[in-house]
Amino acid sequence: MIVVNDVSKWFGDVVAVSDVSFRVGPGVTALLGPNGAGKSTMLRLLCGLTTPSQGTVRVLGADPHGDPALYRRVGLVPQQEAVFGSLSGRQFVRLAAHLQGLAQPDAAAVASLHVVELDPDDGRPMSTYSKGMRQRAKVAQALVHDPEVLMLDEPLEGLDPRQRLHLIELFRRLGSDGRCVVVSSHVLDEVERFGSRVLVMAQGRLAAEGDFHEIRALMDDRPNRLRVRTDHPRELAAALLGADSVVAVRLQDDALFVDTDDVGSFRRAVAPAAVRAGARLLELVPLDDDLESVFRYLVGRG
Amino acid sequence: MSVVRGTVVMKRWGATTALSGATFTIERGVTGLLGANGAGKTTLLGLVLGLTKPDGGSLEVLGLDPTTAGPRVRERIGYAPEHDALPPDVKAHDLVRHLAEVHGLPRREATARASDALWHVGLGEERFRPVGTMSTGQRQRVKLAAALAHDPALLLLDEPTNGLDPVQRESMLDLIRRIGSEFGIDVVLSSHLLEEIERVCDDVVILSGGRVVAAGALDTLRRGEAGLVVEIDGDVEAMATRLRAAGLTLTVDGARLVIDGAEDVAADAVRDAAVALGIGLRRVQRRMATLEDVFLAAAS
Amino acid sequence: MGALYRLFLRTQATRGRLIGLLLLGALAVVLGYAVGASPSADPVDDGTILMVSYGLALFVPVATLVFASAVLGEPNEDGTLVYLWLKPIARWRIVAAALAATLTVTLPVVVIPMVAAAAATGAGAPLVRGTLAATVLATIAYTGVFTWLGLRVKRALVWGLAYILVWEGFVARAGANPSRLAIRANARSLLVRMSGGPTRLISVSKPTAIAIPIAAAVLGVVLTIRRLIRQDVA
Amino acid sequence: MSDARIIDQGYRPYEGPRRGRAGAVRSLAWHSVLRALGLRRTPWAKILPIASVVIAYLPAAVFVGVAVLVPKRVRDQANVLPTYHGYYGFITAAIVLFVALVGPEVLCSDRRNGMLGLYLASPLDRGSYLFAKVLAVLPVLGLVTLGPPLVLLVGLTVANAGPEGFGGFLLVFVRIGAAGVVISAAYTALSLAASSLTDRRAVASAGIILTLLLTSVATHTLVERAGANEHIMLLDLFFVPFELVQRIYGDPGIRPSIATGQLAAAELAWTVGAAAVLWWRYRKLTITR
Repeated sequence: MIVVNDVSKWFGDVVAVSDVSFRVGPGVTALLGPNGAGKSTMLRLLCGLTTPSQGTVRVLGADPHGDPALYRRVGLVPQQEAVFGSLSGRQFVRLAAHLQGLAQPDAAAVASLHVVELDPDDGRPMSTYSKGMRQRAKVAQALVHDPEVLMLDEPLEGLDPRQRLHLIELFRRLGSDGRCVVVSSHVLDEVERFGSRVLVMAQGRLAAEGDFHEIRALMDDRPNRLRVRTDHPRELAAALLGADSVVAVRLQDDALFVDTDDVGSFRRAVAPAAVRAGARLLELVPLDDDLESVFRYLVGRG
Repeated sequence: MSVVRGTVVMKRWGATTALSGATFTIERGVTGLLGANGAGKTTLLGLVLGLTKPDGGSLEVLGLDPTTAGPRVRERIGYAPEHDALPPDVKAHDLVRHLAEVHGLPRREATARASDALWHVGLGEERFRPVGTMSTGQRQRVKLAAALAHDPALLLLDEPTNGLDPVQRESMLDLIRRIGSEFGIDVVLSSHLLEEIERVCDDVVILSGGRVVAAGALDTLRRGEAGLVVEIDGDVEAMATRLRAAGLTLTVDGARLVIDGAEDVAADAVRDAAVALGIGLRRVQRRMATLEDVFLAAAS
Repeated sequence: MGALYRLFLRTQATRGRLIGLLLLGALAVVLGYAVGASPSADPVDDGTILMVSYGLALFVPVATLVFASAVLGEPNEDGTLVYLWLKPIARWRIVAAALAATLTVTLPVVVIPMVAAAAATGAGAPLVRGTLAATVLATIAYTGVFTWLGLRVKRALVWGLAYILVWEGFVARAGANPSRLAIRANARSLLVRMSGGPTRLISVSKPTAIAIPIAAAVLGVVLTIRRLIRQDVA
Repeated sequence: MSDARIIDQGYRPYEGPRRGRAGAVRSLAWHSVLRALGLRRTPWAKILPIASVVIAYLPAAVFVGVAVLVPKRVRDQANVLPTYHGYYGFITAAIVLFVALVGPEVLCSDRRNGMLGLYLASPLDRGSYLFAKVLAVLPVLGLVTLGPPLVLLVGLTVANAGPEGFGGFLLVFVRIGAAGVVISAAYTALSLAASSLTDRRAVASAGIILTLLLTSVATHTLVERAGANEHIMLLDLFFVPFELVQRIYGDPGIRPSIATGQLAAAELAWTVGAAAVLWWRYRKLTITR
């Protein structure tokens, strides 16, 4: 649904995006990267809010910058907080519905406001809204015309835990029923709940693409680290070193930290080793196969 | 002696009731302040700072009553607000020194402590650059340094990781943990990111509808019934039937097995069953409720 | 495009702008009354000079600048333009709605005090008719130009004021040919021809005085549409 | 025993004395003075304040120079030296520019860049915050209202062209003081009140200049051209303070028909009214939303 070929973008002599290519299909894809990695620029390129200096961007087969008709099928939750302060939430969403050419703009607006749990009859202007309410109004205006492609730039900012859960569930559902949802967010444990497909950018380049578990598996230069608690730490440590998948074991405040370069065989080896050592396996916890670790290895310093 | 003590605190803004009888204490160390939007968190912070007066009940902060000894209380509090707006053309070091002076430090001491505070939050020579030229991450650190420079007894942080990317977020959370432990400054962290609160806070206060619905040490709050959560690399059903045969009661939740009863008995059974079936073990962990479960249960 | 028109009306007619410009308008009427009530002043000549100096040279361009530079300039700068731009509507429709709303707000705020001031001078119908025609024409021309300026540059108010005071101030007085380039000179010539005021103020023929402002307006609109199509949006 | 040691670079608590709210007011006032004068800020922010100061002091310096170089005999015939109250004509432009710059600089930017929230979370509260800001604006305005006449007075006295005897000197000195207070009070209140109405410095500055210009042009035209009652001039913020200054120096001023008492009343009304607007706006500002 989205095709990006060798796209570069520079502002003056600053390179925001350099030579990036990827495709995005239906479902939820997370666009990740440190601040200044070019994420926002990439999202704006996908929406046609700016043009690539080089390369091509196609959304649903059309050029997002030159073809306003495409916007009938695209929804965006922008990063900036500014909204039309003098309008109420309902007027703001109804305006969007109207400009999208919907038959019943007000009915669509009311429906969209219910989805984000905003009261359509609350006539107060948005200048009096809290950050969380303004954010939900922005989401409502992006959903009101039932778009096929949805771009979300930090959509959960300012929302409380319950609201975050509600919207995560909503975006996941939108992704699962065939829409293409691109989410940019810094809160990785929430991104994991959207799905596992990620695009990681760093210094304007694409650092990795795909299911982050598989990306982690590709990192064979980074042994998997697990924490093990047991009633006989030294014995279990010795037994584990016997297993050839184990590269290192460290004993620290009554827990074992085990590094393995073949996590699959280690999983099968740990129970037998425990039996041999007569040790009880109280806790076995992988420490670095979550998205946060994958991100840090790809982008962080060490 | 608790840092902050509130008894049946009431506060109304015109027609809406922001706090309807909140009773709580904030103990030493790092305390998480949680609540839905509009549950009264911001109002509570304002009351602790003595910016507004409660309509009922009483509040004691650092042993003083903020309604009468506002300035003396605020002198000992460092407050880092949620927005990261700062004067763009002022150098970070000048800004932090100025705020230290405004909190009562003499000029010479304020200059030295400003420099220390900026170094502690991890800003090197860029602390002499105008704040406007700094990244979101650096600006959040400047705000934290400004709240630390005058050696507060209590640090109020409102969503300190807002706008930070994962790597910056990680180092900010480490810094907050160090402030609560090494620096010996008590911290109240108001945030919506429960996973961060779990990583940094010793205890939490959960507000809902203007009242405290749950409070206490995180570990006690999260302690669910005894049991083990196990994820395996193979046939879940086979494992389940074998464990039931060994006399354990358990439920299967997708790829997870949730085993009730004593952890040590369950652990041994799981180990032996894995060896017997030649199945790999992905994860074995004590069953604990997440802060999210606690929050959703309390705030509903 | 009613929705867009109504939106722009709402974002334009802000309290601060209306109060400020109504004060400027009130001053015009006060000055007009002063000319009328003063025994020594010649209503037609002094009235015309007042309408041309304070009116066309200051009040009309500044009032139009305040509204026109903000209609698209403000959404472009504060980041709300994306909610209009990322919609399946032709760009010229956005500009059309913006111009219509700007004129709906600016014309009354400018024309009513100017005509009232002209009447207060006691110079009679010719000055009133001349003021009405020149003011409407100038407002339309300035609206076109300043709407484009608001989109094109940051801090359009400062650039707009510079244009009014420096460019038009200099060019408008630099003799017949160059003065054609200043909207003010054309509007002034039209007003003076209709009011019968001092002929030294006339620098262009009547058809030119009408054609140039309209051309300026059209050029402004075209540039605005082109700009809206090609520019980056926050 | 080696004398090597590692000094703990850890966090050092502060045990020393704290200066409380009074100290906070002093440091905020001093900080605001520096910002208003553009010190420790980008050169661009320094140009206007320094230009204003130059405009205000240059004439004084020139006159002192004339007094020193030109012999007394020639001076008296040409009557080139200004009267002390005449000198205020020279510094009007500088005063207006300062009034339009200082208020917005010390008030608007704090609200726009979030500093007000930080100040109110310090020992300061709204009252002491505004008090500190007034404390900052008065001396800055004094720089262009008190300074230039004092330079003139001292310069001329040194060039023995000053007032006769110590009594005369003291009289002029007191009058300069009184005049400075009269001008600074009204314009400080106006400047701060206007700056409390909007967060944007440029809009506040334009508002102040517009108000001064509008009231003076309107009242001036009505009185001159339309023969309206002279007391309308009491609405003119340009006229009232400077006319009062003339009266302080015993000069009947340009509108003798308006009694000095009425002038003083108008000055007081403007100052108190503006202060009321300022306090009303800051009292109802919501900071921690």
